[in-house]
Amino acid sequence: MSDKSKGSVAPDVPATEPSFWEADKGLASWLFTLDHKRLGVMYLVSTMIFLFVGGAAALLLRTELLTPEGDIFSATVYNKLFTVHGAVMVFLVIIPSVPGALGNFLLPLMLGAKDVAFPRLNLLSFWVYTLGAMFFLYTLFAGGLDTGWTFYTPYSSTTGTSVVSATLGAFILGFSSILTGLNFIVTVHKMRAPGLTWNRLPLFVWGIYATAVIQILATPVLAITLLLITIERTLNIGIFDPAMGGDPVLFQHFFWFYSHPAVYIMILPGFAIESELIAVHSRKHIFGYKAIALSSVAIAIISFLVWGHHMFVSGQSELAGVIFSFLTFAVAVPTAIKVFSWVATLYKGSIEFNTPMLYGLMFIFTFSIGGLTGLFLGSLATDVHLHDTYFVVAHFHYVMMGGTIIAFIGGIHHWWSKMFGVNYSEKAAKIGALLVFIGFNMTFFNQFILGQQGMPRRYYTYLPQFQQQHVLSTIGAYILGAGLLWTAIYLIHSLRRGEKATSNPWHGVSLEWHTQSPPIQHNFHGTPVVTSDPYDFPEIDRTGETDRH
Amino acid sequence: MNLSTLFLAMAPAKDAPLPPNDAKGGPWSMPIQASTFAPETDAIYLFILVLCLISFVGIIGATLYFMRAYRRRSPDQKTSSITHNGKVEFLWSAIPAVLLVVIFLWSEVAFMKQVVPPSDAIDIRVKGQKWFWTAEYPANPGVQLNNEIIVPVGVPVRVTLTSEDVIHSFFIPAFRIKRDAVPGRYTTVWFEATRPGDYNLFCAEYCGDQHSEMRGVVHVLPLDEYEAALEEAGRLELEQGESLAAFGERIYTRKGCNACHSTDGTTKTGPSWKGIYGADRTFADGSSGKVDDNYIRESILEPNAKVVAGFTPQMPSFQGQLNDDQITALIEFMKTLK
Amino acid sequence: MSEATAPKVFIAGKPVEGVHEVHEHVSPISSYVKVFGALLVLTALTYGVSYMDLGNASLPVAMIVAFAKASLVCMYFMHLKYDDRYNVFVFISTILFVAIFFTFTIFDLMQRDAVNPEQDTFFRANFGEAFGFQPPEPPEGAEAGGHGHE
Amino acid sequence: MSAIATAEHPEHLAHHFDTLEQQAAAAKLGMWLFLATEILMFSGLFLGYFIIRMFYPEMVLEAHEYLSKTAGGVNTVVLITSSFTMALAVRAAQVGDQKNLIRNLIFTIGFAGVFMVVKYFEYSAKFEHGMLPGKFYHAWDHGYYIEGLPHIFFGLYFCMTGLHGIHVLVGIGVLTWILLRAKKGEFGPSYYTPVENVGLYWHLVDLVWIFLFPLLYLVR
Repeated sequence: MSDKSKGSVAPDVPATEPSFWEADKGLASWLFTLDHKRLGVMYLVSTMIFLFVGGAAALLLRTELLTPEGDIFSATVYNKLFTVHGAVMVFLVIIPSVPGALGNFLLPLMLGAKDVAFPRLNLLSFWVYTLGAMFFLYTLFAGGLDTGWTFYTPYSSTTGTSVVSATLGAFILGFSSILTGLNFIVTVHKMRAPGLTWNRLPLFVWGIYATAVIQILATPVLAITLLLITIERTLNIGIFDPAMGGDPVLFQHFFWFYSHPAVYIMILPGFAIESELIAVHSRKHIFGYKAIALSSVAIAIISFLVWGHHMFVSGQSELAGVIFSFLTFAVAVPTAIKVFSWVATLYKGSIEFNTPMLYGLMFIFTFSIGGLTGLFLGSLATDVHLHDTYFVVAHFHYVMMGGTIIAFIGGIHHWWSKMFGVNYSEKAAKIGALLVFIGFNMTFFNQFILGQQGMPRRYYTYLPQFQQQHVLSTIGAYILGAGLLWTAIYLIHSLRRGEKATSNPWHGVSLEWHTQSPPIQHNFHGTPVVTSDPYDFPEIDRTGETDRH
Repeated sequence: MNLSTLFLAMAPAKDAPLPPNDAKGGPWSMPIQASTFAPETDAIYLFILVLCLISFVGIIGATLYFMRAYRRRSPDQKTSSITHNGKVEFLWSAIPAVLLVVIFLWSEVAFMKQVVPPSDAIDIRVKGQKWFWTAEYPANPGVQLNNEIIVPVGVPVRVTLTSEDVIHSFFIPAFRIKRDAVPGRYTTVWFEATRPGDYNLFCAEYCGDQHSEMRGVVHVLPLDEYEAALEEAGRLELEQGESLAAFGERIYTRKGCNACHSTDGTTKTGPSWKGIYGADRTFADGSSGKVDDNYIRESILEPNAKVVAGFTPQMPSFQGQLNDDQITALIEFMKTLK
Repeated sequence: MSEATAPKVFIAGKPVEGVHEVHEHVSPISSYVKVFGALLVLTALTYGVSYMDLGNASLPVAMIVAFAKASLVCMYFMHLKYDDRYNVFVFISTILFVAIFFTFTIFDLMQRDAVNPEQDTFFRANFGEAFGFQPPEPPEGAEAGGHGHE
Repeated sequence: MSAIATAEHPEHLAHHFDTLEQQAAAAKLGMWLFLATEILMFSGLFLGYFIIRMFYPEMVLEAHEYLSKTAGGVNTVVLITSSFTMALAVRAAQVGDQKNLIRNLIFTIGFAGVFMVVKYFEYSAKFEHGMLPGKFYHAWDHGYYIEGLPHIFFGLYFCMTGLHGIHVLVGIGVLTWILLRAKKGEFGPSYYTPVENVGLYWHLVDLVWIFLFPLLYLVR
């Protein structure tokens, strides 16, 4: 139930005091900062750099796939490229990006706290992330890795490429994820501002909290799995490698027990941002606050029960497959509730089509396709035909790229003025949004057709009958690449020549809009007191109060 | 508008016969329905597709309508104070849940049918290996096919899969079946072909360099032609009037040597056979020797004995797969490759 | 801190008086000694039971004793008994998720030959020839598991 | 954290916390979440053990005869005693009894050392008999012929006890750091969180061994 008290849009706080940018200067002040805002910015910059590294690998792959024969690189180089694309995008971009960049920057601001619970652990998390990234770069130079980001044994335990340095890299990145998750759970529990009860938390905080729970409970199993691969390769103890008496399907259980919750680590922050974008830009209370908050936590828990749907045809027993298929449909319900609630939020709102809202609406379009195509892969009979084909590639790109990355770009635009104190140019941003939308759909919608016709994934050469879809998909990939590059250009341009932004351009109500942009080092003067729900906009017409039920 | 012609000009002409095209029904259709499972799998696929289209049109339609109807006309445009609605929220959780259970049940029943093979099925043992399939017929000993499977129409066939090295996946799109060939254990899949013809066989689980080359063809023949074709396929002997080298070339393609050894000088996973006969080679252990009959015979039977420097010991042994005169035919064929 | 006097401090809406104290339960030494003794007894018990030949009941018995010892350590040595309820919830949910991981994986491994009998797991005899790892056959004389020479 | 003690800003209170109790509660919750990740990490190895036990029951039973039960038993008693002294150390910090705090910390480190020494002898015995993990297993050169694939059991044995041993070593390192700070008199009734958190970590290391010992050494 939202509170009766009048929603108070944050008054405009003039940027009088020195912001956290000017608080202290010098490289050391950045490399050893304990300020969650600086760490958030550093995470944002590093994950975006790796987004373009992974994106470049993707463009090379798509260029190779223009023709049925392999003619630009050799098969080994192609395999190493799709492994780079997968590993960089999963471990270095999509898992750390939203919690690391926006989560770090906004969580203390939204809670009215001065910083996260353990600032030094937060800094350690960023340094562990950099160390892990170094291992990945070393793997690139040491001849690359050709096992795919999934490291399936016995291929990963017998191939000649440098698997150990990549597994150690992912092992170290796992700790960065655990430290961030641990920090956020303790911050949300122990450092909320006075008056900020669980029902008044912004849905962004709920989403980041649910993600942190998964990060804590799932990442350690990835740590032991990667450790066991390293030991399997060096000592051949024979737990996964059949040549020494192990069982490769057992590895898949270990791996997917982490990796399916990991895909929810990727999408839940996307939901978290989406709730904020839709509510603030349609000036209306989010529809079904409790339903969205609880479904975030429900998804976090059920995500641990469904990992077997990656292994329906991989030699897993048929009865286990049936159970996993049923539970997979159970996790679809809370996701559907969220999408319906966002659409219902638009009802009788006052929608302004600025760039964050465009990305929010684009998210509803692309994530709906991504989510619905999951049903084909969750149901047993169709998954037998569609597993390991381009249908799966299209499905997870629609959910990861179409879901998290598009919501993340929307979130960056939404809080750009809060982070950097400048406004980006709306006109340029709208062009970027259009390019990204057309490029994305053209790239991946064709791949559904490829998958349905039975083209397997990770193929270096393919049959001529599939070429038409591949050509369209490659053209789409270039448009998407152009759109993202264009977005990066005008955002960086706005840093230098963007005009100064007010502290609350979108007239938000949640706490982060109650301080100047960019915020001061200690976020707030004294502790802010929360009296109302974060979605109590002044435009909400309370005259018809009686019909509230 | 077929863009592929734009690029085909660049690609060199492929000499091998074009692999079968399962998706004759145009770009939007599922592959041909050539097994008893295909109609039901496609029916489930269509059922889910219709449900998804309805809900997708509903979501996007509502979003577009709300975007148009409630766009901001004036800065202080009033918005509704609805925060939640118990009834609506219950409906849009219960209805999807019921539909999902229906999808699950239908799909689960179809899957169980796919998984329990009938007892009277023909048994085929397929072994996946780094980058080619080997099919053996216990009922017809001595028949050994590479990247080819011959099955009769209308008779259930049970395929027992295993793998020699890494995980491969036995995938026939036209039959809608797929099963991983896991090293160290057996997995089974069965099907009953309903239409004679040639269909694609893919490897669907990533297995290394030639993962995309690990393709095969499934020949579905009427019952009466099946036995004869199997016999003929199994027989790999010298034909009357066929030169030893020509017979060697047939073995070169039939036994899958072409997957790793090229004849035009390009090094693939193995050294090229062009100009190999009589040449000197240095081996991985530093020693060197002339490529003569004994070296070729030894490399076929125990490939890891003398591996040419710079190549990985990945060649499987063909012990028991090639008899003596087939090996001599291969040697003759190599002699012709100058 | 810029404020002159110590402000009325709030945490999640509730004013807090003692900014300095830390209210934690301090249990008497005697309770620690009692728990220590119990742990030693249980260790001796599980050690002794292992010599009796319980057959395949020995795993459940060992697990029950281990759980008893573990819960003693958690409740008294780690103060879970007097602690904030959320820490207990974190600990219990961890055990729950470990249980989920175990049950589904072991269920899959036990059901592999339920539908197709020959799908059961088997492993080849020529192990690891790729790594030159060849266990030789035992000579006729030495019975399996003989206590070898140094 | 600057340790200047001002009237309303107690010595060990970080700037972003409001009260010492909020800071202590946050630190303990953080520690429990870290313990959750440790439990989940070890669960992977325990699951590996249960599954190898399912695949090769007779091999596991025969191979684990070669682990010396007495060494395992002694180690269990040593670890439980060190857990006991650790709990006394935390209690001493809570009541501000510096002498007992330092004495118990030294006991705990001592027992941890004994644990590692016993483990050293166990490992060296295994090395001598050639019972090494994975492809290095060559116990048959020393006349031990174990049916099945004993290299898997010894691979798992070395993984589990090795990872646990590393955690004991890290424990010794952290305990020494706490001992040095205790010698400087940093801990008292108002600030003993580091001692308590290290205590929680040490009890977890003991907890893991409580499960490891019966599974590897005792179970028939």
